[in-house]
Amino acid sequence: DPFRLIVTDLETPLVPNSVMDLALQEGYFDRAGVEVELVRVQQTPLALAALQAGEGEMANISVDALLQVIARGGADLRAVTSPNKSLPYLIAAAPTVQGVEGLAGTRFGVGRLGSLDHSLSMLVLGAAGIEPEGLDIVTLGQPNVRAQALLAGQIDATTMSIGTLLAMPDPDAVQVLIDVDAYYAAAPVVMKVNAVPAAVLETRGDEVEAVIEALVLASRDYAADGALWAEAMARARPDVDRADLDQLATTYAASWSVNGGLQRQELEHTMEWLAGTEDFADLEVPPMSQWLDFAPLDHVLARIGIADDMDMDVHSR
Amino acid sequence: MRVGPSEGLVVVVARLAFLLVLVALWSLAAQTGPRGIIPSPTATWEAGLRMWDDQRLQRALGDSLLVFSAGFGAAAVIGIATGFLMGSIRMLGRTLDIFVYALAATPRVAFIPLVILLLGLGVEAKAFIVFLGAVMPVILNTYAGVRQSDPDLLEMARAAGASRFRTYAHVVLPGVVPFLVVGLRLGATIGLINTVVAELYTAVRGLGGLLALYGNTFRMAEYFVVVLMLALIGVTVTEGLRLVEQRLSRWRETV
Amino acid sequence: MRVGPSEGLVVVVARLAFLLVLVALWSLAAQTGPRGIIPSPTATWEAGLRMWDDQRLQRALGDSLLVFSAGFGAAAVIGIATGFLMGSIRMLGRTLDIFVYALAATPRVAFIPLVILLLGLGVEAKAFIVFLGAVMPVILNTYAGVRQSDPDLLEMARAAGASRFRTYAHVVLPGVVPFLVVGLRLGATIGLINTVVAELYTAVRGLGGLLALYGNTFRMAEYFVVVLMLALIGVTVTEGLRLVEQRLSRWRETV
Amino acid sequence: MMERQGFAHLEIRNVSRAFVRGRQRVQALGDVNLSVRGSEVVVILGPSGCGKTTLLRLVAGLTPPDTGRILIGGQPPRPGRDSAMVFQSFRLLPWKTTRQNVAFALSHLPRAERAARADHYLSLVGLARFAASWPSELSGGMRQRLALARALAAEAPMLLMDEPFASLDAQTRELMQQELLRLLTLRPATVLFVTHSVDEALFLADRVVLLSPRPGRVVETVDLPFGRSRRDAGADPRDDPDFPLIRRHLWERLRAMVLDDPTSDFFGRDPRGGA
Amino acid sequence: MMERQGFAHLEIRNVSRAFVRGRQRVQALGDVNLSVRGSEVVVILGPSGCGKTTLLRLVAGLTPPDTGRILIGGQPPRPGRDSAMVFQSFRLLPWKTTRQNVAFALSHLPRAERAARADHYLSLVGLARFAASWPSELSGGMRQRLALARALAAEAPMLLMDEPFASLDAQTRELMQQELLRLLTLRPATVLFVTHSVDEALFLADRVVLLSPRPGRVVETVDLPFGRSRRDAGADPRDDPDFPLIRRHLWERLRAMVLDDPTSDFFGRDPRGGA
Ligand SMILES: Nc1ncnc2c1ncn2[C@@H]1O[C@H](COP(=O)(O)OP(=O)(O)OP(=O)(O)O)[C@@H](O)[C@H]1O
Ligand SMILES: Nc1ncnc2c1ncn2[C@@H]1O[C@H](COP(=O)(O)OP(=O)(O)OP(=O)(O)O)[C@@H](O)[C@H]1O
Ligand SMILES: [Mg+2]
Ligand SMILES: [Mg+2]
Repeated sequence: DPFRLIVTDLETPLVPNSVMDLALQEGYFDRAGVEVELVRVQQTPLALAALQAGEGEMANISVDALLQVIARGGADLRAVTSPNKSLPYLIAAAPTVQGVEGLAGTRFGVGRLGSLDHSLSMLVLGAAGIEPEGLDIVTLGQPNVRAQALLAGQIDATTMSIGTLLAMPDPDAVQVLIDVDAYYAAAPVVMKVNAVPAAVLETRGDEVEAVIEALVLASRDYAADGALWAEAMARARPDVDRADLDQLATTYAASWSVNGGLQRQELEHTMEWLAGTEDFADLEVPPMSQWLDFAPLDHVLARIGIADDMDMDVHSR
Repeated sequence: MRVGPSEGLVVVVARLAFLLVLVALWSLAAQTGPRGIIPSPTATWEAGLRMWDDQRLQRALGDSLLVFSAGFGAAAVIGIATGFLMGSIRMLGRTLDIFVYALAATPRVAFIPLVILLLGLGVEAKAFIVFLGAVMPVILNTYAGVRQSDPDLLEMARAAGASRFRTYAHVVLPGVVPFLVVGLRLGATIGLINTVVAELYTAVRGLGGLLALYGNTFRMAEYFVVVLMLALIGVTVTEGLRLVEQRLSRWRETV
Repeated sequence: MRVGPSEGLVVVVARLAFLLVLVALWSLAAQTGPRGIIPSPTATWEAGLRMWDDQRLQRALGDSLLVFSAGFGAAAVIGIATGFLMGSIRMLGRTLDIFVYALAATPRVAFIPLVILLLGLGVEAKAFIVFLGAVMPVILNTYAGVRQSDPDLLEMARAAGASRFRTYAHVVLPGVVPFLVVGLRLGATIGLINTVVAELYTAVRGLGGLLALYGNTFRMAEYFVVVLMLALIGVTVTEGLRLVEQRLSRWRETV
Repeated sequence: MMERQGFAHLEIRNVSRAFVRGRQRVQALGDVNLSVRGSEVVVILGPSGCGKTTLLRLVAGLTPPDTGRILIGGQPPRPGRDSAMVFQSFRLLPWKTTRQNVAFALSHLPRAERAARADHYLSLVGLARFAASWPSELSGGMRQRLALARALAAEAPMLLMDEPFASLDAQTRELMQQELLRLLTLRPATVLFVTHSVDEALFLADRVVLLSPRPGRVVETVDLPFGRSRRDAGADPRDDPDFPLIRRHLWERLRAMVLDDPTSDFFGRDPRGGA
Repeated sequence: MMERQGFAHLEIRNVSRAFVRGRQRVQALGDVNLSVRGSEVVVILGPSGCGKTTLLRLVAGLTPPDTGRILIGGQPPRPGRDSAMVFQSFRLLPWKTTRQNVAFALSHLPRAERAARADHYLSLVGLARFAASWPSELSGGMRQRLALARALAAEAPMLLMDEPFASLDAQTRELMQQELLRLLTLRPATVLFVTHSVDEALFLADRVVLLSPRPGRVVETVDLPFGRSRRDAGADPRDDPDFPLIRRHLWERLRAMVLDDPTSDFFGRDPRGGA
């Protein structure tokens, strides 16, 4: 049986998470000796349901959802790697908004109260000196609906990923108030990990390691040569301007998970921060041992060695 | 065929028995299914009490019922009128029906950008989305009902000098009632589903908002409470329509 | 009332005229609306050609049609059978109908975790979601139709020694046809919408997948192509059913 | 024969009507001519399927003729204003009670008067006790009397009656015939009356019209010397010496139409025995 | 009177039947007793609404009696097997052609035979040319003949006929009466025949049963000395010396029921003139 990897992107995304699609397209999985099939679903909850139903062996899901399920005793899952720790978010606003300060008291779109994007936005805005209490929070569900509402003038600002911004038909119709770097600096948390059911770790551990190996090797290649990524992306996404891809490649130069993306300190910080959010108000954040397993990544790194330019700290645990 | 006086009672008992079977099956599924997907009936009941106590359920219910009743009410009025027009002006019906079917087959989410643009994110937008879904079965069932009115009775009405309005009200409408009621019932159920969709895709609120919240945070007991709430509203509305239909169908021989 | 021989032609012309009006309105909306929400008709046409040329549309269409026809086919067969049973065994109908309405009012998304658990992410799961949506109007319209069969004709059939099956096939069914066809048409439109839902909420594929993809990346021209595709399937199926109905209704006086 | 001012005078000129469905074409009426004076009672006799109902529908203005013209007081017929019709198949509204069915034809009256007028005509036809019943609770004859009450209650200038007494027992039928004649003396109206009974025709008519089958044509009109308006109230036409002669004549003509007309349904049958 | 082995003997014992809807209760039949020998023709006469249709439905087994028993050959009636019925309101299937409507009652025959049998009976009632028409294309009388053909085609051991000739013109009616008698000599059957015509009753019956209205009760049975099975084929019962006496007797009884019975719809009416 092929090893089914569940992803929540509908096509190769314009972020480092693309490494999963590209590893398949460019033959990294084959070379690592594992037959991988990508299963595409819309959102993390569906990916989780699919994992639990045995419809996939590994899924790229958001950390807060993973911790929620485990905290509620809903599943026995372990994070084993993170090809793209943190999505490149930014805060975009209507052209009428006068700078970051101008955000005070405006209508701000979020997914739902207590969602990850809501918590992050408040963190980032707080760091920029905007009182979250003063904002008119509008809950809007899907990211694309938030963007459409922004375009239609129904909200004044929202958090969106750089992929969404680039996809917008008229990116100039909105202004970027807080860019990707500033956003990450204000909210340095791990958002996405690849998780596997504990049972799969036991029965198909070799394949899990082979998948991790392929992802790490691909990440290292793209970290070494951004043009390589841009070329592979041009094949996967002929609809995107090559110039945009080249520019993204430089943006992401330091964002690759060349050592598997699991850094204890970052993860602990993420857990700490999550514990303070609304969603975990009445819930214990589970200890790391219950949701994370470093062993497969360690085996891989032992085999292929550690890269030492970025994504370092982990192995020093 | 005559009907025993206790038939109503028998129906109630049979329904309760079936309900018990369903709850038992649910209980079994909760026990045997994987963790975290199906909550047990008792867990759901407790979650319901919790949500009732902290007023959450009531507030969400209020929001959703407002959206639903505005959208469904409009759908009933406009749907019946449109169905009657299409059914009685033959050319109009033949010309429009294909477009109504095309519209009915188009996923509501496809209109959401447009709706946001035109109506914003508030109650109007949501009610409109509910309306769009609920109006289809009302129009189409009314239309079909009007088209199959008894031509002999229509001719009799003409011969009796009945006005157009009188003919509709006294000859066509009573014959359409069974169609119409099914259309309204289907419209109500679709309207409820669209209430949830609307609440998810425009400003998130109400029962749809709770569904998103509990679904994304894996609180399945609370999630089930919301689902059951929706089913309950559906049952209430459709049973209400049944009473209306029963009143309008006293003339029928009980078969 | 007699009908001119060219009536069919008039209808076609009227429909085309109405279509033109719609396209003109669409064109206007595209010009006046903000960019990126409504694509122009020409942009949509070009996007359609592009998608056709690189086979994307055909593949998605193939996937979706498979899911749709499996789910809708099952809904037609099982819905008609269930509606007949409920309509003819009075106690069964009275007991079950409330649950059918409850089920119909429950958003399909609520069942998706369960469906994934039981049927996975593949075609079976998708077809089942389509089935769940499409079966409701079929059941409920059939049920209503059977319940309002002419009791005089039923008695005649008994007096003529017709078997139960013969009575259903020759007395009840023809009277139910108008109800049934509306049920099937509504079922087809709901089934199409649920095809999209299913393709979004299980493994993403087909037209639903394209819809999500283009929606998320604001490729509105492509998005509209998919929406129109869905409308077109809806029209094809419902017009096909109209032909069936017409054939079965030759006995009616043209009103 | 009193021609009264203001009563509906009916002219049927060269009227024909065919029914076409698919490839089949039935010529129901072919070139019918008939002129009925105001407040005259004309009874139409003719074999089954010869176009009597079709003729009444044309006169009521419910369906247009293929050729020819129909004029009531010089104008084309206006459905529901010039005439009231008793349909052969009753055509009751199943969702209305007996009383409501009669009141349905009385929309021109103030609401308060409708029930009173309905009740009056219901008791006339013997349905007073069933005013609140649904049609499905009535026997065949009761339904027919209800249809009769509905048409009479409209008090229209012209009555079109399509075998209005066919489902009544002989005694009730006679009662109804007498009621009809009584009503006509109180409130004269032009009547076109279809029946299958020669005796009924002779009792009710001023004039009898014989219709031949497919295409329906007027083959003969017989002015009755003992016609309704020529005899004293209560006088029995059977006492007239011409009665048996005319009766036999009509009978023979009809018999010939049924058995000897090649377009009839029973052409060439040779029944043993006869009338 | 020939009691033949194997023909349906009918026993109606103390049968009563009421209809209840809401608070209204109509006692249609009260304590009816009647015994009909196999292959006897019994004609039921009675005023409109007296329960004749209800009685036929009970005998057909279509509805159960409130009290009492109905036995055909010693067994309770089995709908569709012991009898065939001509309904007063025809009850044709509008979505079936004339031929298909007749064939509908012939499900016990092999498929190939059905059309042939249907066509035979259609031509008997004069509808051969309309075999492919829909009921909505037929005239009232043609519909009634279709209903008649359907019942005859079943060739059942018992025929229940509810005013089967009411919509037919006098000549066609006579033809049909003769056809019925001819069929009964070829293939005897027990017949319960409802009519409103005393003459028809005297022509067809072995025995006439008089029913009184609400509650319907058998008030008299008259054995006809010139009954169908006692006279020679083709003989006219009107030639019998008893004919006018019996006719007048029946007429008077019926008249009394319509006018003098307090439960009748026309109690106390005083019509001028009479039969
Ligand atoms: N709607 C119709 N469609 C087709 N044919 C029709 C229609 N109405 C009447 N006909 C045909 O026209 C002819 C005359 O019909 P009509 O009902 O006028 O007869 P009628 O004289 O009233 O007969 P009856 O005494 O049996 O009621 C019949 O042959 C009938 O088949
Ligand atoms: N389904 C019913 N519901 C209520 N009352 C009924 C029903 N059927 C018949 N009746 C009543 O029973 C009585 C007898 O009806 P039935 O039809 O047997 O009369 P009938 O002798 O056939 O009369 P007709 O000669 O007018 O056809 C009537 O008073 C009628 O109102
Ligand atoms: Mg007629
Ligand atoms: Mg009767």
